[in-house]
Parts: sequence; C-alpha cells; structure tokens
Amino acid sequence: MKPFTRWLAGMAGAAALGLSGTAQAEKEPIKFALLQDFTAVYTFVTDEYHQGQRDYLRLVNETGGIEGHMIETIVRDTANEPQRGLEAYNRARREGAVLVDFFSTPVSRAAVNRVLSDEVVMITALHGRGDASEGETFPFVFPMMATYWSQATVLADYIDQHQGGLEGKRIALVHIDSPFGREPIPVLRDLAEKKDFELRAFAYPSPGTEQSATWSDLRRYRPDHVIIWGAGGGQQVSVREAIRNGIRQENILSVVWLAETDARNVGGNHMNGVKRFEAVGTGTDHPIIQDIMEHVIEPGRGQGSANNVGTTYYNIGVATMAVAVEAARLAMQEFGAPLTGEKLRDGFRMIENFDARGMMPPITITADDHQGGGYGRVSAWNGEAWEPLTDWYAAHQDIVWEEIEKDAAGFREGR
Amino acid sequence: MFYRLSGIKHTRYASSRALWPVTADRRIMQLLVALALLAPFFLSDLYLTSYMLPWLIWTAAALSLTLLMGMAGQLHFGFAAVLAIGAYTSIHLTRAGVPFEFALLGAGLMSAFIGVIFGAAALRVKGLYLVMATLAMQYLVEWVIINVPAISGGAQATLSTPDVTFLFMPLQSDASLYYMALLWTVVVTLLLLNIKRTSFGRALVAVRDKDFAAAVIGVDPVRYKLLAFFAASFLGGVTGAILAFCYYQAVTPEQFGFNVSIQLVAMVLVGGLGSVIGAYLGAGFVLLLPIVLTNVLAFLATYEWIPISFNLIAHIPLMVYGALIIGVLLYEPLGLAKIYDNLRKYFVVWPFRHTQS
Amino acid sequence: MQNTASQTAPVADAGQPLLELANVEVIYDKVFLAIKGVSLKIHKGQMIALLGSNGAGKSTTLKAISGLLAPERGLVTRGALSFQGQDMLSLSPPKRVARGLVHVLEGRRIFEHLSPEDNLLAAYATRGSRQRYQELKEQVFNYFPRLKERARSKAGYLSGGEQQMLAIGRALMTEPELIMLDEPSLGLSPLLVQEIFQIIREINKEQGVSVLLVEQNAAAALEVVDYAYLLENGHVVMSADAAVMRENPDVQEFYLGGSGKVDYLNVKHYRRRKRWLA
Amino acid sequence: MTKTQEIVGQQTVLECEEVCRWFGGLQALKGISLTVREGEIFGLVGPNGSGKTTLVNAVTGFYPPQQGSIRFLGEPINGLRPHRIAQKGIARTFQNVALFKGLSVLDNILLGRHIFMRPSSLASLFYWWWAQKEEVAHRVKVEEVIDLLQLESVRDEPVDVIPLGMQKRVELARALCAEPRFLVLDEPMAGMNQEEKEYMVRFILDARDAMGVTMLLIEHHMDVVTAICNRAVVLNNGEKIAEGPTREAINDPAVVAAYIGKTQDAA
Amino acid sequence: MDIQFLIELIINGALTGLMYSLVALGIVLIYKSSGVPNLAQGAMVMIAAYLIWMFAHLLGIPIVFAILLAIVGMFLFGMVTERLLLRKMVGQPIIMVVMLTLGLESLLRGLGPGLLGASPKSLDLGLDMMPIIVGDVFINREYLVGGIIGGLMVAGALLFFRTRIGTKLRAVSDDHVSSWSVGISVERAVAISWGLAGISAVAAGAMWGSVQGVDWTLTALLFPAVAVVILGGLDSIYGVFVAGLIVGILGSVIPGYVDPLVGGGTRDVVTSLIILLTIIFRPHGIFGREDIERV
Repeated sequence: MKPFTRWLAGMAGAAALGLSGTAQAEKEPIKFALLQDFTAVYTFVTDEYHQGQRDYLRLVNETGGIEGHMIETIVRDTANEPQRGLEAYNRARREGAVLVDFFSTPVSRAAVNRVLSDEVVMITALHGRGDASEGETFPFVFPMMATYWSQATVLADYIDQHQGGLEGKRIALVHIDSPFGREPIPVLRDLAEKKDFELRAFAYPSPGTEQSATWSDLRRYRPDHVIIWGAGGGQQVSVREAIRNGIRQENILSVVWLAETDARNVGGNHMNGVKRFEAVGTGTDHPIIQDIMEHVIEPGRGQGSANNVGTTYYNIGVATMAVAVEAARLAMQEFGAPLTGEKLRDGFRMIENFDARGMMPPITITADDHQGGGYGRVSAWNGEAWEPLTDWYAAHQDIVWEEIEKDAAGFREGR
Repeated sequence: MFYRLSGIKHTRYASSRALWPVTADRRIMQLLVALALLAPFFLSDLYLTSYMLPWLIWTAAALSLTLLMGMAGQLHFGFAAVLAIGAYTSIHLTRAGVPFEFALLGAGLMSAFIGVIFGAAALRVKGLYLVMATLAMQYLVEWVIINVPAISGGAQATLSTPDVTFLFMPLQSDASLYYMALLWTVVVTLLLLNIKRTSFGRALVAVRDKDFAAAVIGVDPVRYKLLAFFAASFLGGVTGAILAFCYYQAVTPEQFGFNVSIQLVAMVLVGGLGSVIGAYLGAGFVLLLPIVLTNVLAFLATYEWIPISFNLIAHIPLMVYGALIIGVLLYEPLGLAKIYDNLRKYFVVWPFRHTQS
Repeated sequence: MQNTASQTAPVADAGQPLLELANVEVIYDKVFLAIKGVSLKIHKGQMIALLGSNGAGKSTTLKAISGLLAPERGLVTRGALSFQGQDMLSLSPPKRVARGLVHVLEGRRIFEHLSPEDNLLAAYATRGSRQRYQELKEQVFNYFPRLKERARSKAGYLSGGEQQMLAIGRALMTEPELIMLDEPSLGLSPLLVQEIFQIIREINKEQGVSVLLVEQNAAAALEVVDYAYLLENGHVVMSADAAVMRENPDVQEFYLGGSGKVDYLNVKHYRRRKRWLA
Repeated sequence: MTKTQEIVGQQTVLECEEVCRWFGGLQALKGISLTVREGEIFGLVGPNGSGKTTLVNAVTGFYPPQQGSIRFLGEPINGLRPHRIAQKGIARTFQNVALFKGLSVLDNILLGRHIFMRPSSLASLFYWWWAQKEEVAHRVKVEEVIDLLQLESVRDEPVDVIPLGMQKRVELARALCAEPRFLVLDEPMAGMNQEEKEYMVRFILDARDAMGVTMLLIEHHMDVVTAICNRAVVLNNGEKIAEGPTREAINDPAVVAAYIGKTQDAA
Repeated sequence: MDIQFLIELIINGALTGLMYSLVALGIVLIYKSSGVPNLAQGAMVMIAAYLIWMFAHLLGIPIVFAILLAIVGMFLFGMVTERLLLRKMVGQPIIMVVMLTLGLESLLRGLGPGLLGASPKSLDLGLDMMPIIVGDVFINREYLVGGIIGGLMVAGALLFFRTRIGTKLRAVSDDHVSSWSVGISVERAVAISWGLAGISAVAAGAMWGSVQGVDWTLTALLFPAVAVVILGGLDSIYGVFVAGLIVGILGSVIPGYVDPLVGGGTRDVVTSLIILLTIIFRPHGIFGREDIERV
C-alpha cells in the first residue's frame, strides 16, 4: 500500500505545483485575482468589463508596472457559483493574490467573511453589498464607486433638479424581483417622504425577459418618471416596454446597467433620450483609454475585440483597475514591497480625488468611507453614444449613509 | 493480488450480512477512514477547505438524495430547496440562542416536515411528473425565501452563521469544520449502508420496484413513500445546516438555486443510482470536475498555449462537463460506481478474466 | 382434429428453405449466453412449431430472426441467418420486415392508443398504394370479423383475444412470407386458443404464408403444425414431424402431460432424466 | 381426494356477497357471491376478461368493490387498503410475476416477513445494537420456507436472472413467509410446461399441508384445477355461471359452451 | 375594475402563451415519438437563435434566408442529436434520459455562447416596436406575430400527424419494439421528430431572440414551456395550443392583479403552481392520454 500512497501524494503535489506555477518576473509581481462569472448570470457585462481590466493592467505593465513590479492576473470562471468562487479564491489567496474581484454579487457576499479574516482586499464595484461602504465594519471590502443607493439618489435628484422637481410627482420603480432589484426601495421611500413625491415599485420576475403584464399595470399608474432597475437582457425589454406603453424616452431613467448593447438591442433610434446613471465616463476620448489604444490595442496585445474599447462596461473595468493600481502604487510608495493585503487596504484609504485622468468622478476613499463619495452623473443615449447631461455629483448622501449604517450594523449582528 | 475470496465462509446469519465480507474491501475501508481522519495533517488548507470539505458535504447531500432517488425510487429535482430549509432553519435557531446540536436537529426536522409536503406529490405521480412537481416546488421555496426578508435576512439577503460549538468543540478552525463535516458524512454513510440491509430499506426498494406487490405483503406504499421523503429530507436538512456552518458561513438564496438541485441529481446519477460509493464518486465528479478543468485551462491559458479567446476558454468546462455527463450515461448507465465495481471484480478474479456474478 | 396436421404436412425437404438458421448463438448484455447454436429450417408454406420450456431460448430465437434483440442488449455472436437465400443478420428489423419476415411479439404489444384501424395502417408499408391497403385491411377483417366491429375504438380497450387477433392482423398488413408468432395462446382461454390457432392455420393454407409458432402449450401447437423443433437450454434437442413428436414418450411425459393422465396429488419431487439429455 | 377432504374444516375463511365493481361504464363484476372454507383449495376459473383477477383485486383491496361486502374470518374487509388486508392474513401472488427486481431472492423472501418486523431508519443507524437481532430471528423462519420450496440454490442470486419457474416459486415463498391464513394464487402455472407445472402443484400442496393455508387458485390449466381444487366457481362476463365441487362445476354445460370448448376433454 | 386592463392582460398573455407554445411544441414532438422529455429544448432554442444571428448579422445574409438556413441547420442538428445520443438511451430509466438532456443543455450552453460570444446579441426581424392600439388596449406587435406563428406551427403539426407518416409516428410513440416488429423504422421516425423539434426551435428562437435578445437566458424559456407541456399533456399537440393560451393568460392576469399587492414578480409562482396543481389533480394534463395500466 505504501508505494501507492506515496504515488498518490506525489501526483497530488505535482498537480498542485503544475496548477499554481506562474512565470517569475525579476521583481516580485503583484497578483490580482479576477475570479469572475464568464458563463452564467453576468455574461452581459463580464466580457467587456474583464477586457477593460486586463487591457489596463497590460498598459500598466507595458509602462513599467508599479514601481517596477509587474501585475499578474489570476483569472478563473466562477459561473456565479459560490463554491467555485470560494475555491478559486482560496487558490488565488494561496498564490499570493492581494486583491480579488468576483464581479458577482452572490460570490462576493459568500466571500465577505473570508476576505475579512484573510485580509485580502476585495473590490465590489457596482455589485455586492452596498453597506460595505462602511469601512470600519468591512475594512477589506471596497465598493469604491457609487452604491445602488447612491445611484438611486442621484437619479432622483436629477429629476428634482432638471426635470421639473420631484414634488407631487409619481415615480415608478420597475425592478427585477431579486435583492438587487429591491435595493433602492428604502432609499427612495425615504426620499419620497422628504421630497413629497409618490413612489410605486413594480417587480417583474427574473431574468426579466418577459414583462408585459407589469407594464400594462404601470401604464395605468400614469407615472411621470420611470426608473428601471434590472440588469442584462431584462433592461432592454424594460426600455422597449416603457416606450411601447407610451412613456417618453426622456422620462426613463436607468440604473448603471444600461449600455451600448442594450441600445443596439432596443434597435433603431428608439432609445434616444433614455437616461441612465453613469459611474464612469464612456467612449474613447479619455486620455487613459487613448493610452490603452496606443500601447495595448494597436500593438495587438488587447484581450478581446478592439470594438469593445470605450464601451460602458469596458471603461468601468478600466476604472476599477485604475483605482486598484493607484491604491497599490500609493501603498508601495508608502510601505514598500512586498505588497500585502493590509498595505493595499491602506493604499486604498489613501486615495484622494483620484479621477483616472478625468474618466471618472474624483473619488476619495477613507477608513470610514469605502464608497469614495458616491459620485456619478446622468447621461442620455443620443443615438450613437452616451452623452453626459450633468457633472459628476453626489446627492442625498445622508440618506444613503443612514442605509449603509443600518445594514452594516445588521452585518455585525450576522446578517 | 490483494483480493482473495477463498476462505471466506459464513457460519452465522449475521456475518453473512456484514457490510464488507471481503477482507480486502474491509482493509481498503479502514485505510480510507484513516486517511480521512489524518487529512488535516497532510493536506494543505487549500485542498482541505476547497476540495475535501465541500466534497464531503456534497457527498452527504448526494447520499441523502440517494436514499430517496436510488433506494425509494422517488425522483426529486428540488433537493436544493430542502438543503436551503435546513440551512436557514439552523441559522435562525442558533441566532435565537438554540445550541448548535439542537439547531441541527431542528433543521433536520423542519426540512423533513416541509420535505414530506414535496412527497405528497409522489403519492399521485411518479417518474417524469414527479421531476416536474418537485422542480416547481423548488421554485416556490426559493421564491418564499427571497420574498420574505425575515427569512432571507433583509436588504442584503445574506445571513452569516454565528460562532457555534459542537459537543464543546468550537467550530472555527479549518480542521474543526472539516471534522464536523466528516463526522456527519460518515454517519450518513453508515446509515445508508445499514438501511440497505434492514427491513426499512427493503420496504423502500419494494415500494420502488412494485408498489402494488409491496402492498400485498403488508408494506404501506403511502407510508413508505412519505417516510422516504421524511428521512431523506431530514438528512438533507442537516446537511444544509452543515453546509451553511462548515462551508459557506454566510447563506444567500443563490446558494440553493435550481442549478444546485440539478447538480445533486447529477451527482447521484453519474455516481450510480442507489450506490453509496457512487455518491462519493458522483459528488467528486460534479463538484470538482468543473473546478479542476477551469484551473487546468487557466493554467494553459497563462502560457498562451491555447490561442483562443478567454470567453471560449471559460465556456469549455461547461461543454466538457455536459459532454462527460452524457458520456458517462451512454457508456455506463449505472454510473461511476459500476465502473469501480467492474474494476474491483477484475481484481477479485485476477488473474482470470471472467467473473461469476 | 388429430389428423389435420399429418394430412397437410409433408412439404418436401428438397429445394432451398425459406428461412434457415445455422448455428446461431445469442449473448445478452455481453455475458449471458441465451441460445447456443440453434439451427432450423422452414420451407415455403410450412407451419412449424418451436417448443420448449421457459427460458429455453424460444423467444430469443425469434428475436434473433426478426432482429429485435437490440432493445434488450442482445447480440447474435455466431452463426448465419438466411431468408430466401439472403443474409439477414446485417439488416435492420424494418428491412427484414420489408423482405417478408414479420414477428408477432409475445404479449401482443399492439398500439394501445391507436384505433385498430390505425394499427393496421401503421403497419402498412410507407410507399404502398392506397388500394392495396384497403384490400389488405378487408382481408384482415375477413379473418377477424370481431376487429371490424371495433375498428375505431381505442385498441387498448380490446379484450385479450381481440388484441391477439389485432396483433396477427397487423402482421398480415406487412404482406409477409413468414409470420412468426410468439406465444399467441398466452393468457387466453382454451376456447380462444383453439379459435386463434384455427385462423392461423387457415391463413397458412390460404395465403401460403409460412408460420413459425413458438408455444408453451405444446399440446395445442402440435395439433396444428406440420413439423416441430424442441428447444431446451438454448439447444435444439429434437426435431420431427408433428405426428412423430406427439408420439415420442419423452415429449409426452415432459411436454404433453402424459395425455392428461397425471395424478397431480401424487407427483414426486424427482423425475427420471430425459433421454436426449443423457 | 380423501386426504384433502380431511383438511377442509367448516369455518368460513372468505365470504363474498354480491360483489360489484364498475370501471367507467363497464361492469366488471356483477354481484359475485362465494364462500371459501378453511383448508380448501378453491378454484376460480373462467375465460379471459371474465372478472377473475378483478375479483381477486377486490378481495386484496386494489379495486374495492363498489357494492357488496367481503368478509375475512367474519370481519368485513372491503374498503381496507391492500397492506391492511395483507396484515390481516391474506397473501397473494400475481399473474405476471411481481418480484422486486432490485433485490436478491433472499431479500425478496425476507420482505414477506415485513408485517412481523419493526422497520425504522433509526434502527438502521444503530444496526449493531438494534436491527441485527431482528434480521437474524426472521432469517430462521425464512430459511424454513426456502427449504420447503427448495430455493437454496438461488438464495443469493438477483431475482431477475433466475428462470421464470423459479421466480414464481420465490413469489410463493414470499407469500408464505407472511404466514397467511388465506393465499390467493393468480395463474401460478401460466407459461409453464408439464414438468414445471407438476413441481408447482407439489409445492402448492406441500405448502398447504405444512402451513395449513387456505387457497384460492386462478388457473387456466383445467387438469390442474380438477386435480387439486376441492371446489370451484366459474365466472363469465363478470357473472358466476357455475359453482360446486370442481368436476361438476367444470362439466356444467354453460361452462363448456363459454369456456372449455367442445373438442377438449375437461379432465 | 378596469376592464380594458383585464382585456390587455388577457390578449398579451394569450399571445405570450402562444410564443411559449413554440418552445413547448418541440418538447411534445420529441416526447410523443420517443418518450424522451427533452429538457434541452430551451438550449436548442438558444442555439437556433444564435444560428440565425450568426447567419444574419455575422455573415450578412438577409434575415429570411438566415432563418431558412437555420431551419436546415437545426433540423440536421436535431437528427444528429437523436442519432448520436438519444438512440443509445433506449430502454434506460426516464431519469437517465432526463439527465442526458440536461447534460446536453450544459453542452449547448457552453457551445453557443462560447463560440459566438456570451454578451447579448440583438436579432432584428424588422418588426415595428410600437404597439397596436385598440381603445386603451395596447397589443404588442412582436407578440402578435409570434402568437400567430405559434398557432400556425401547432396547426401544421396537427395536420402532419394525420398523414400516413404521422400515423406511424403515433405508432412509434406507443411502442417502439412493436413498431419495429411490423417494419416501422423507429429510428427514422424519432429522428424526424427531433428534426421537427429543431424547426420549432428556430421559430421560437427567432421570435424570442427578437423580443429579448440572443444570449443564454433563452434557455430559461424551458420553464414556462414545461408548464405548457404539463398542462396540455406531454403528448398532445392540441394541448400545446390550449395550454399555451392558459399558461400565458394566467401568467399575465394573475400577476397583473397580485403583483402590486405582494410587491414581487409572481408570474413564475403562477407557472410553478400550474405545474404543481396539474400534476396533483390531472397528471396527464388536459389532453394527454391516461396510460392504460392493469394490475
């Protein structure tokens, strides 16, 4: 039996070595784990988002890395399944990843406790727990962009400021029936009370590809504005149904998940005028994107189709990595190599007014505030591109923070 | 070889029904148990917590389902919902201050009682229709969990497991979580092995094979169908609780979705319907294969050995997984357990080629 | 009754047989050897019985001929099968039917959810003419008038005897040269068995269709057939004219129940051995 | 004949009174009455579709009669579910062998002891302290029946690989293990040749003698019926057309016309 | 109560339901001939939609021809699938067959999005997006076209089963071995039904792809389609039509009134309940055949 056991152990060891082996650079590389959902629920965004992340990291590496340290990525598909995400996470952690991005709400939620105890930085831009903005409770989790609550307040505030005020209006929230879809409801309720408007929520079942009954009902409610709150295929269905049911385009406002693809899918010029919350600028007119074009895309080192460069989700991907690299740079400057999760966390907390050279709102992350200020802007589809209608701004952060505090307290109690 | 059938004879009824009458089998079992017990000492925490631990827990879940699908012949495509009921019950109980040991019991009972409602459909229909009925119930349970914040845990729909102890052992370290899971899986395994050789198991099989013939020898088909659902759901509920406390440590509704139900069925079938060892093999196959494939492909991709887009690379495990399920079912409908059995028989009669049975 | 068989019996052994099995061996599931080298011949117009106890391999032999082993994971592993001089083993079951070889399965197996009429239509060749279909249908209804009465009800609601008739009628729709019947008497009352055997005999004579009859009920079968094979344990142990077979003392004792003179109340637990196994 | 007559007592085991059963619009049983006395072998014959199996199904609880009453040992049993009836002491075999394919011969026969056992999943969990004793105790009884029916050679075989004749015997063994007062045999000799038939008759008689079981026998083989049945009832079209001592019942002209046919000698 | 609201819910629900029937039809065709419950039908719809998209948008073929090409492609795909996979499962327990189709589903879900891209694609059939307005009732034009096509496909299938080949298919659906024994080529019959299911997948893929875009979420159509199939009866084509209407209407009317009260999307709850209640009270569905079973 003994030789067999030894053989078994040998095989296992070899497999482990083989799977974990990565190329050695001169200076110790920094490892970012991008363990995302490429095959299931988040396919509508992962492709472009991930491409943006990889292209940006390539750009960083092409231009000397962080203080000479190259950034290595550990990429896995988790298929949105927590157990696969956790395995990938444990493996990545063992390989020395200091930052992890699941880009999947269920996986991020399942991993929260672990990253907190393992002291690995987890970024949860535009997904995951909104209350992780509370840096004291979630020291290693960084939403670093506007949470859904902040998005809802910005959208409501836009109506308030630019579309004839909120008072006395009927606002309809059409949302996917999931925790994500219901997330803005408490904040909007508070706002409704404060601003004296009427709010009604309409839920449709996931994945939201068929919503006709919801909209027949909604039309009879005669709302002044409709906020659509879904993701993926359901979004373009919502837009179509809204237009079909006589909601004027300019009165349709969307959560951040509305992009070029959706405009294409809605077809024609039907989506012109539809508004959305925007966390990161779109298009290729940003210096950072120009750099990527020059150093990465043109030499043919891009991750995917060059057509995707500059799309909404691509740019969001770029922005997440820009923030992360900035944090790593700050941490390395301050504490020196090797980079650890703890140092990286502190690096994040040193970020001040970082705007990725104008592509995103200037964010400031502190030990208390991991959201970075909750900035965003509203943009509208003009038939070809998303056109910003406002400057970067944040609204009603007091209400948002009330919600953050409440849920963070819940988390400390085990929720 | 190490298998030797000669010299094994039974002079007492009890010994003829032993679990492992063949000495070599018994030795292998002892070895495996020893390895399992020592695992925390020689396995790195990655393999312990990301492979062994989920594998054991999913095996327990697959075994629970085996009791229902394999032995009692009642198909169940909503077993993830049963696990979910157990997980949520145990968390709410422990948060209410109930000791973990009793919370496990409560989880099992709650799952068992709701599981019996699932079983009510089995009194009317079987086969494909039962598949559909349980599938619909899975959806209903999921919907209730998602839509009742008091169950799912408010806006974030997440509940973390509180720190607990089991028989004075705090469940915090990787090793303690592992031993907890191991203990439960061993209990479930023994239970299933013994059910197979006692009147309870025989009655289940009788109802499965021919319920009318079971009735004429005094087995109440209704009762045993419901008992099967009760017992399997009880085991499933406790397994769900173990899954929550020992592995996820925070539960969300997505962890118990429809695809998990399908995976559990796949474990049972690919492993070999009704086989205990099959549940182990099937759980390993279904749970770990996509992970290993993903890792192998990612490894190859790191060196750019496969010049295809990452989108395609990411989808390959899905294809291979599907293809392998198809492959196993086509090649050996009795599953991995049968393949193992063939191998074993080969060694039993080695160096000869033919087997007697 | 007793004499009909011997009167019509002798179809000369000369000439090429319609169907010939040479040393056919069948294995189920790659392990279980069901028949071990069965050889038999049927000439045109003959009516032949294949007798034997349960598990002797009678049904397997029929399935090997009609090609229906596959659904039960059976395989012809050795031997030859020719029909009208052509090799059959390589052909799929429907092709064998097209050549004129039809198999009426044990337990009837009619299309329960179709009407008897649709049962007949389903069995009729895809490319056949409408007119020929009507002719054949009339012919079937002539043999089995009871079916005509119930032509449009659900076949599953027919009685056992009617279902057996439908199964035979359905087989006739394929315009067979050889019709193989697997236990047509199974579960039928003695009266019905007689009726059905008579009709089979009529079909055999009037249509010139050869018949291969597999039967447990040796007494009934030997009354109508010309020639019989006796199968035991996957081997042919005896073959003879029906009359000869009927007179054989072993056959009488083991298959005919000693002309019904068994004293069941005093049956012993052991028996003398059959001569052909000695 | 003398031997069997001694066994027949005067106590009534089964009593059916005006039993009726409809399926949809079809009346399958049109008021059947019969009485089976202790110790006898009672024949139930008739053409296919005459209602024999339906009657048996009514007695064993599968299709409870819509009208009429069935009493077992004086106690009404119509309306009881099959397993309750089984627990009262009625066992049966099926026309198409109904064994449990997933189990060995031994386990099939052990299942016959089910009504005497206390099955529980907890007992299985604590097998060594709880269930093992029970298993061994019942095994003893089972081995007796295995001996009686000469099934030693196939004891450990999976039940679906043994020959049909053996399977029928296993089914009989399973029924006998329940130690029934009354045993219904539904065509135990269908599809058997002469030799197997004789064996089966022997085992039926042995079982009756050894265990004192009253039996109801459905059979198409008239020679067997006339030889071993004390009395018989002939059904046709859901009606009783003859009743009485076997030979008389079968030679009744109505029976010959409807069932036996003119050419065959009934004996 | 707003009667126009009710009418709108009923009409759009009915049309949606008929579009579900397009998916359900494939399941019934296959089940009828081979007794295989094809849980990969949703994935086949997805593959069909990907094929149309590939032909129309990637290769620039006019949409009509793209659909025709997809029909040829899916017909062949159906036949090949049957030939390579399902034919070997004859005689296996139903659960094995179910699992096999689920394995196939996984395979297809990897194949389509893996090769052609996972992000959602748009499929433009050239249908006007604006609704037909009758009074205060808005009728979705895409659903109207889809509903009509659904109705036509079902009618076509019904006619097909009355032909001589159709009779043989019905015979095959009754008993394979017995069909074989009288010279019906079971393989061909089953392969044809898979091919037909492939064609109905193209119709479903075109319509649903146009409505919701082409990506893996099309596989989720399986769930309502299963409800249709269960309610109508697994082997009843007529049932597909009627049950499609019922599932569609109930799935529209009930959520229309209940959703505002419970604040959740109850359509799938309705769908689940339809499945469950059908199975409990009438397992063989409205038109499915009750199997004749005797003890």
